[in-house]
Amino acid sequence: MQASDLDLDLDAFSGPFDLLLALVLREELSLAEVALGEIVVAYVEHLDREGDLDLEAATEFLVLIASLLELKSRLLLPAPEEDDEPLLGPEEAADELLARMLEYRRYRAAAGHLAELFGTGRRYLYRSAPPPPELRRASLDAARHVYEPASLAEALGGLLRTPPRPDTSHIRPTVSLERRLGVLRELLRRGSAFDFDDAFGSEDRLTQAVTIFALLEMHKRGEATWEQDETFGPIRVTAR
Amino acid sequence: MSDSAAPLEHVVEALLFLATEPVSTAELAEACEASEAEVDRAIDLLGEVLSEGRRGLVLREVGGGWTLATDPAAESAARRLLAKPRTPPLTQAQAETLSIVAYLQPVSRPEIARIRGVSSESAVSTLHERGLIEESGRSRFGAVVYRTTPLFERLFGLTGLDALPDPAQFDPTPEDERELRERLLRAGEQRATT
Amino acid sequence: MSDSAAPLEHVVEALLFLATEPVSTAELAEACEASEAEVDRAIDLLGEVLSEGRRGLVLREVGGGWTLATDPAAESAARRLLAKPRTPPLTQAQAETLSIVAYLQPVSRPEIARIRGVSSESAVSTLHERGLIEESGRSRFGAVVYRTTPLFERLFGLTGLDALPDPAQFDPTPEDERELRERLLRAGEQRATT
Repeated sequence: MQASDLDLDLDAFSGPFDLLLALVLREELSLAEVALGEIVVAYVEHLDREGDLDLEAATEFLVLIASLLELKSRLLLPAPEEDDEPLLGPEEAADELLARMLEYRRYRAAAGHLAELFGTGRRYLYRSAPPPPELRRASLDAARHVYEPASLAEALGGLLRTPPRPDTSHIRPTVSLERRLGVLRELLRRGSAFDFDDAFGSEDRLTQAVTIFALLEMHKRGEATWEQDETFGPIRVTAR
Repeated sequence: MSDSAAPLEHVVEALLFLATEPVSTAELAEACEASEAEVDRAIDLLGEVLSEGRRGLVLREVGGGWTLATDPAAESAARRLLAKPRTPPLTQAQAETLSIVAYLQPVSRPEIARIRGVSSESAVSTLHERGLIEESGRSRFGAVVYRTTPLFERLFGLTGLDALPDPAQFDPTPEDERELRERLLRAGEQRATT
Repeated sequence: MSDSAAPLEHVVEALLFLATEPVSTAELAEACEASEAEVDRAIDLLGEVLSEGRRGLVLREVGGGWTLATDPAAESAARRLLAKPRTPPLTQAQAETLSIVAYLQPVSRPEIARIRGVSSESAVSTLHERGLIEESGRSRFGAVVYRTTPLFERLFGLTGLDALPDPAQFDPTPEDERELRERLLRAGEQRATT
């Protein structure tokens, strides 16, 4: 499925994603009213249902949602102070956008032309049978000195080289949000509440951080809530 | 000409039948021990006999040389005989990626992605698998760069890369461009004031 | 007949052009969705056009089927076109494979693969096709072994195999006393495990 076909049922809008985009671009719908988080949730749920991930479609979705986010952040944030780092003025921004659109348009149109050529060209079929071997055998008389013998010695030298063992010290185990969500849900299934430090105090910082993210996500979805009576005090997580 | 008895256009037809790749006029002249002008004349004669609808074969100029192909009218029978499925048409993503490679070659994946605005990994690998593009070295930054293949020219019926139309012809007119720019500008200003 | 517009003899000609083996009347009839009698008539018509001396191609009946062949008059020109050694620049894979064969000959495919750390089928077949290497028997284990050809020596301007340059100047550890073959195999195995 294309990201544009994603069906949305939001507070401010209900219908396919591409219609939402069109309305936003035509400024018939204010982005300020649209909860972009809900779109992401709808898409993630759609992926869940679908089971397998279409990379092309997922990429398209990411690009679209990223541009919406960028647009919305500009809407919501105050205009930069005069002496802030120089952002592009509206004129330059329009020019830059225009240049990129024109470049893309050019190749999209050329693509249409190529697709047409291909449609015609693929109806011609070519012979692929090799000529009889007796006609093919290269004749010694026609052969000239074209290759440098040193290239052989060089290639051989390369094969005598053994690579140093790659340095893997920088590779760190990855922590996935999905897996942390799984761990949290499992904990809450077993008891209805737990203490964050008891459960995750011994994990490394990255794991702890991603677990907090997962908690935020669960809070948003209404799966869990937590309380902390004082700063740096114990965090009590409860299922809802 | 050494094969004294046979007219040059017959010899040329035989050579094009045997060769698996397009053959240039110069190569034909050398093989036939004839001048390029003589080969040109023979090609003209052959092209008349082997024009579309006249016989089962047609003479085509593609990929920098001459080659024989079957008349499109025989396509479906040929696919039945060879049990070959029809080659699928290009997807939009593939066609766009291919046009960028064709016009800008050598070009790297990141460049393609920048122009298309989306990652183009899967289009690049499909085009590569279908033999339409190939690696042609690395850019200054170490990214693999791509170019089109002779097969591309053959399948698209191009005599060479210079037979691609000037892409500027696809650009909008100056009026359209001005209007587009004004619309963008207005949108930007409205955004700035909200 | 499904390709309604085209006369059957044109379609038959196209099919015989594409097929790598002789095609029987029955197979032609099936592919053309025509009766065998119709195909017979088409073959008759085609045979008239493609009889010796009429064009560059001739229709032949061989091995229970029909096939197109070139007119014998074109043979010497074909030899000049096709027997020219093809010498595009060697790819890295081809240069490595060729250097292994040149310095270690005779050498088998599995040995080449072990030294290069990757299967080298396509490099071996290209070098073989271009006439730079040839089969020279079988190893103790039954694998085909390769050696370089006289064409190889000619294309590299070598007076003989003993004129191959000493690899010492490109050797990272020239002090290593072990035999070249053993060192290459050892290095290849190390590369494979990293």
